[in-house]
Amino acid sequence: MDYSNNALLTIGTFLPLVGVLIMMFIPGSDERAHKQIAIITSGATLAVGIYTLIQFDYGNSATLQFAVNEEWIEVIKSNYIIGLDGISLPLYVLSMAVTFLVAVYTWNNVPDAGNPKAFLMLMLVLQVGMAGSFIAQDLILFFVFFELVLLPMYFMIGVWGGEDRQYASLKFFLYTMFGSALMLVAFLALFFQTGAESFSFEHLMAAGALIDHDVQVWIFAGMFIGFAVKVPMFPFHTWLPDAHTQAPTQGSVILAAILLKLGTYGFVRIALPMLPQGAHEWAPVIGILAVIGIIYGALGCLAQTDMKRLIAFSSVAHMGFVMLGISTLTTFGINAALFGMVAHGLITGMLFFVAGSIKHRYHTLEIKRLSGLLIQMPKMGWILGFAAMASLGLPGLAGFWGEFPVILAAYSPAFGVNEALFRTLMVIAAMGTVLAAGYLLWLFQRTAMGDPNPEFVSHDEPAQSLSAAANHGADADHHDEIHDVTIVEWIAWMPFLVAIVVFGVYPQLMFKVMDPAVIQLVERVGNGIP
Amino acid sequence: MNALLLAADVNVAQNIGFYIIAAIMLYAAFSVVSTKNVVHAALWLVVVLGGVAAQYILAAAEFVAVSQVMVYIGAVMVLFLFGIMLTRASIGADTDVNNKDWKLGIPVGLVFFGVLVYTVVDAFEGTVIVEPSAAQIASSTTLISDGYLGDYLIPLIALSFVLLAAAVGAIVLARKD
Amino acid sequence: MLLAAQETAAAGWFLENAWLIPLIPFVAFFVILLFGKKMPRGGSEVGIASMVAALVVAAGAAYQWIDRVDSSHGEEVEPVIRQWVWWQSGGTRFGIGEHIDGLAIVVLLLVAFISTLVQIYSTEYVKGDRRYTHYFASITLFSAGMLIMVLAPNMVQLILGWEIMGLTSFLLIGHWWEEKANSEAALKAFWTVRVGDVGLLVGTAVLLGIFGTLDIKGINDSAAAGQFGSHNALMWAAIALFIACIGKSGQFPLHTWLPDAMAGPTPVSSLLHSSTMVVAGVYLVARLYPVFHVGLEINAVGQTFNLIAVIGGITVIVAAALAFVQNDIKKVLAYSTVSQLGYMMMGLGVGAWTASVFHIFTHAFFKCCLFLAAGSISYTASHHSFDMKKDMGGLWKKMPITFGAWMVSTAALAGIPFFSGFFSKDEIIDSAKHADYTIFYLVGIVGAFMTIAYMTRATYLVFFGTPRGGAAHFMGVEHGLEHRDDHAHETLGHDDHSDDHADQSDHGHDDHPEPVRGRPFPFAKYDSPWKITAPLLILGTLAVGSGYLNAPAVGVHWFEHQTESSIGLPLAEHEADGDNAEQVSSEHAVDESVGAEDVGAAEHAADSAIYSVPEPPKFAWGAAAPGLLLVLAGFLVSLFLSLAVFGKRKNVLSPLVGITERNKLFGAGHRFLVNKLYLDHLYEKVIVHGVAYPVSKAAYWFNQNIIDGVVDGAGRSTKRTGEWVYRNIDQRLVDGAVNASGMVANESGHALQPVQSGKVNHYGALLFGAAAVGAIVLILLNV
Amino acid sequence: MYAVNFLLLSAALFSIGVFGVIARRNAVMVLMSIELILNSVNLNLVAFALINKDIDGHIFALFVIAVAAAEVGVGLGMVLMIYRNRRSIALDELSEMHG
Repeated sequence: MDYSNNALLTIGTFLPLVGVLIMMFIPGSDERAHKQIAIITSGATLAVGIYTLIQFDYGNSATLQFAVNEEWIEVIKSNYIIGLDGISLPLYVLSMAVTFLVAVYTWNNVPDAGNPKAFLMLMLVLQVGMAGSFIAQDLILFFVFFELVLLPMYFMIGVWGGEDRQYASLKFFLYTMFGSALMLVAFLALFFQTGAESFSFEHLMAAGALIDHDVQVWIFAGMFIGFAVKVPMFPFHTWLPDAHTQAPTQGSVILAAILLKLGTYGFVRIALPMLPQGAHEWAPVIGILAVIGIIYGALGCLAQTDMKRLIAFSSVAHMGFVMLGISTLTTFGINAALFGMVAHGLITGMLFFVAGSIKHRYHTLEIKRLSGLLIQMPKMGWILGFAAMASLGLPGLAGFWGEFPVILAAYSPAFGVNEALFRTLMVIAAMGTVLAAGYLLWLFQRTAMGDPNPEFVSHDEPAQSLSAAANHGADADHHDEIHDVTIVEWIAWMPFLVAIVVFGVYPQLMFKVMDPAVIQLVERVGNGIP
Repeated sequence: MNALLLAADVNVAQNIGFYIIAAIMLYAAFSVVSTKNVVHAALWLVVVLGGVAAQYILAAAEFVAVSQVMVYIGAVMVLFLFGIMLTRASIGADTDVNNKDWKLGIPVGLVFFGVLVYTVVDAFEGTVIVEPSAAQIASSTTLISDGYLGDYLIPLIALSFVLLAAAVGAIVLARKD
Repeated sequence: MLLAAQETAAAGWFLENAWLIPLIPFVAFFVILLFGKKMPRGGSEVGIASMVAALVVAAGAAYQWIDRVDSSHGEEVEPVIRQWVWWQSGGTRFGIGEHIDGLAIVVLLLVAFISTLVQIYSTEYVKGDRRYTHYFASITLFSAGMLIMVLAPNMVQLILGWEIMGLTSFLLIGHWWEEKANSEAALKAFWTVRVGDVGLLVGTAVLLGIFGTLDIKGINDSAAAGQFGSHNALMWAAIALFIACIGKSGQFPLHTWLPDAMAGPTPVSSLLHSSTMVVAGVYLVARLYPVFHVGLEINAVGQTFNLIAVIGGITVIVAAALAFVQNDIKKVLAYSTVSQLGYMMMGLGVGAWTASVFHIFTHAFFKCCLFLAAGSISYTASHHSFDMKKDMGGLWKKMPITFGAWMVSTAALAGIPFFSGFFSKDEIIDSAKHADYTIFYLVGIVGAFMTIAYMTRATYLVFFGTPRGGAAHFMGVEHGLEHRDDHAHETLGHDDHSDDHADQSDHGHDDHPEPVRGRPFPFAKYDSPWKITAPLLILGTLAVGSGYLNAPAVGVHWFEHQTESSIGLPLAEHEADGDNAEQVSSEHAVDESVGAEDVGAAEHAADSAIYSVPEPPKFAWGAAAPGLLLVLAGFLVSLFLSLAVFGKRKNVLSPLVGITERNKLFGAGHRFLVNKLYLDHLYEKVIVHGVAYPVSKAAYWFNQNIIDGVVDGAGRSTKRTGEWVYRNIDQRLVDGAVNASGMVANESGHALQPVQSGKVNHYGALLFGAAAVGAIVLILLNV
Repeated sequence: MYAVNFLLLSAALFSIGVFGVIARRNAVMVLMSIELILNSVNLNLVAFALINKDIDGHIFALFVIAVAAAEVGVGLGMVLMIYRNRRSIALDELSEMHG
């Protein structure tokens, strides 16, 4: 492989630490300065990311670019190998964009616990971990970044979360730690089984396929649990609703947009190509669990009374589609899974933003108590409707491209995986889209349509009035918090909205980048299966 | 003395020496954990430590043996005695020197011993130690110093920091403010 | 980047650039959404302009297509296909672009034209609406979606357009979402259609699996040539896709959403839920006809029924029966739409491709016209009410344009000769008989009987008899008898009374301030404003005229000639036995209107091809006679029924006057008039209360409680299942397991608390004990 | 000479030390027991050095001696402080770590 030892990725990944260092020396009382620094740092990181986008050689997206290979921990034969290809590029840049936009959103939406200094510092550290995970090409390096993500998120939930934050954060932490432990064991087993020569992906992909079939299956099992907890797949998903519900808005957005993708990315990048036979054996299991997740998540959504929890459950369903795509082992499925990861990040991130802003205004997310958002906050209401539509997989918006090709792929899974099973799964998954429409539109109907709840209508205006209740400036009670989308929110959300439309209308933008890399990956898996 | 002991034909003597010393050590060790008098316990400990030093010599590790004598018997024991003095332990026998449920230690110790014996016998049964030559023994000190200033230099420095920290810490703890 | 080198040379600018047709309204949608509110006319001008532009391009394309067909001299006419890369996977690229042929041209023109008219109509109808701009944005987006679907060169683009239509249907049905009933109707429509869409997704996946491509042309060609792996797979693909059509086109048993969808504004009903969107399912079947034809073995020897025909036939009868008991004028029309869609499906199911597509075409005009007329009535005469029994009656005198358009369209719908519906519907019925689908022939003529029956009833209730409720008010004002100062006055007078709208609030969606109304045409000064009546005039004209594009009765086969290349299968004489074949072949010899070369070519193609559809039967009055007689019978029965049932109630004289007039007009015998009370008694007590009433009531009950109940129940039980699963499985079992482990840890923590004594010795004991145990375990493991 | 000799002796010393740690009440005596354990370890290290003909065992033994010295220093310092504060060095009276 050609290691150009280009510093671009290293800069892009570690730049947020510069901001963290600067913030460390500024007293916490100067909140404005902290917000500014966080925005500037994450903005600069994003700029580097965009520069990376420009410099990326799209004709050659199957090979690693900007690759670096430096000695790191020689004792355990782990090197600092990083690189970017078509699979990781979208996620890498997405993580930067999301962090930047979340930082912008924080400008006047600091969670209740206060202390933006610590909050933003954690967020920047989180960004390092996320970006690093997507560029790492060495198992140990990957693991370090993967785990680096855990702590900031733990604190974000545990300190700035809702009433039940302690429980939620601990559950999140322990659950993921449990997964990581098994994952690490699997990594080490892989390392030793391949002759303990190197942790680099390249080596392991070449050597991993030669491991004995049964051993592959066992190692895959370890990785499966590790990644599946992160995804999260049914039945390892129970940490997610709690974590999402309790997390501050920013935490939820990052969690949904990027963190969950680490698990699926791990499957695509590590588990599949390194253990082709293991993947082959496990594919039906993954497929079944994924489809159970789709239906189950949807049913869970239907039962929710809390908006944020509903969105969290919908993540289970959507990630089910992603995993179903991966389990087909086809280019269609994996492409769609990768697309679905980005799309789900954008859409669910957007939904969490909206939920956060609603909570900020109404101090509740009880679906029963919310009503008539379209009257009180027409723009917010329509954004919710838009995101709901995108989430249920309407063609022309990004979500569709994460679901539809999966269904196409499931009709004919690759490498002799049980066809009858996957066709059944395909039909059930397609039914999942109906349920998705069900819970999302039902949510929209109950919260956005109808007349506003009298509880939240100003006294000077009769509750049954249908004229737009936008003018609340006059009265000084708590209802004047109910205003439509603010400037800061627009700035933070607009890129999400635009991206959802742009990727939905012209998906080739992303498919073109991913496809060659995915083809190579599937070939590699195919070669490893006798 | 070394040369005498290391001669092949005095292996028996060496064995006899080992067993005698070992017996003394074990008796002393039991006394350490069973006597009711703190000062006596400390003194029995000196016997054990001395025995260990002797065993070192039998095992062809004189440098370690010398260090053992200097550090343990010379320094540590003095510390212990000072400690006993400063905490005003009675010089005579104490009534309740053991815990209420000290008997717990017996099964634990026995189980431990059993496990260790099994493991050791399982692993090393029949292994005969080839006695090192005189030259090897002579050069062992050199090798130790090479090791310290070569491969183990960084741990050595780290250890010196530990010692320094311990010294400072002990002073801080023991100061009367 | 062009997907592949496609043959587009010399097809003409409009055909090559037909992709502009959907793009223009699509762009207009964003313009309206972003800037509409700031425009002087709230964005409606952009919508109308975009539709006119699309119409111009579509018309150009149609012109060039006709040219293309005419210059082909009987050879196979290739569709014009252009695709640009849209997405790719596994190296395979999928396109977005255009696939334009006769079928696409027909529907394109239809959609662009009707959308234009409806948008013009809407500028008056929803004037002053709080979400005027949203309304026009949505309806423009709808047109874009439909056009995208119609032009689709591959399944993915088709799905794109299909779902955009679903979205806009949701938005427009729920346009007045402040009322729960409206938003629920919108949700119901979306969900029901979405249930069908499962079939669309699955069917598409199966098609990709079978053919390895999603291009419609590729699929059709391979299916027609028999190049598919197993027939079974193709059958499943066809069934799955047809489920989508059932949902979208309101076929039995998923039709229940369509009547509920009438909660939307009337122009929306007329555009989406009668003339264009709901035919998308029929269009899909027509578009992929080889798949359905081969997959479901339509026209196979000895086949007496198939899925499409059965579903279509049931829909025809059930919906027509339901239309009979509606009091809401829009619901009558909605069930009528469902019934007519059933005709189209049934036609496709018996191999009458041309007739069905032609029925899409004619039905769009007259049904849209009927809805717009209903809107006109509610807008002007009945205080925004759609209740025929409470707020209408006797309106024919005051609303000549609306009345005329309604009557013409009703005649077309009923299939009265020389109106457009006759040519299309009769051909469907005729084809069913011709292709030996006797059951469906009977269904067809019984459906025709019912159609005219319910339409006569509705017409009577709306335009004749005594004015009631809102209509009485409206009529009364004309005579100068009462209430000069209220809303009805304002409806007529042109002076401003915009300050008093208090009386409107009881009608739900029109709580917003009523705008100043536009002016009506001078020759019908009490009728609706011209923006409403002008579309009615145009559509009414087309309800008569459009039929003559393909009127076998008068020897016109022009439409068939233009579209036959879109079938995807060659035409062939159906190998019927007995009299039928003889009759047909003799007609063949007589009728020279189809060129001898065409017949030869078709027969030649039929010899070489594996699959083929039967050529449309030759028209004969004799064959049409039973149907026509039933239509007449239906009219008479229903007329007297209506007179008897509805006319009697108001007073003794008016029904008598009314009956004599009608009977003179249509030259019916006086005997019925004399025996009016007998008939009244007979029909009302025996037929209505004894048979028709219970049956249709039962059907309606079945519909509302069983089918709809199943739909609602499915929703409710799904939700309950969700709750149950969440409560019991998620929270108890899965989460419970997690929490249990926590609890075990906690409990054992309590149990072990004494161990945690804080005494160093205990810790030591534990430490070493545990180490020892651990060592033992290790030893045991290694032994 | 058998390797087992040294190892068994060291095992015995270790177990005695363990017993002492558990049984003793006086903090100083617990420290002494710990010294016993450490010495048994050292004896093991030296024996292994002899068996394997490798000088590293000696080096580690010396490390352990050094660390043990430090440990005793700090440990006794702590005992002194505890004594000053509580006038007792009986371990079972110290239960601030009570869970």
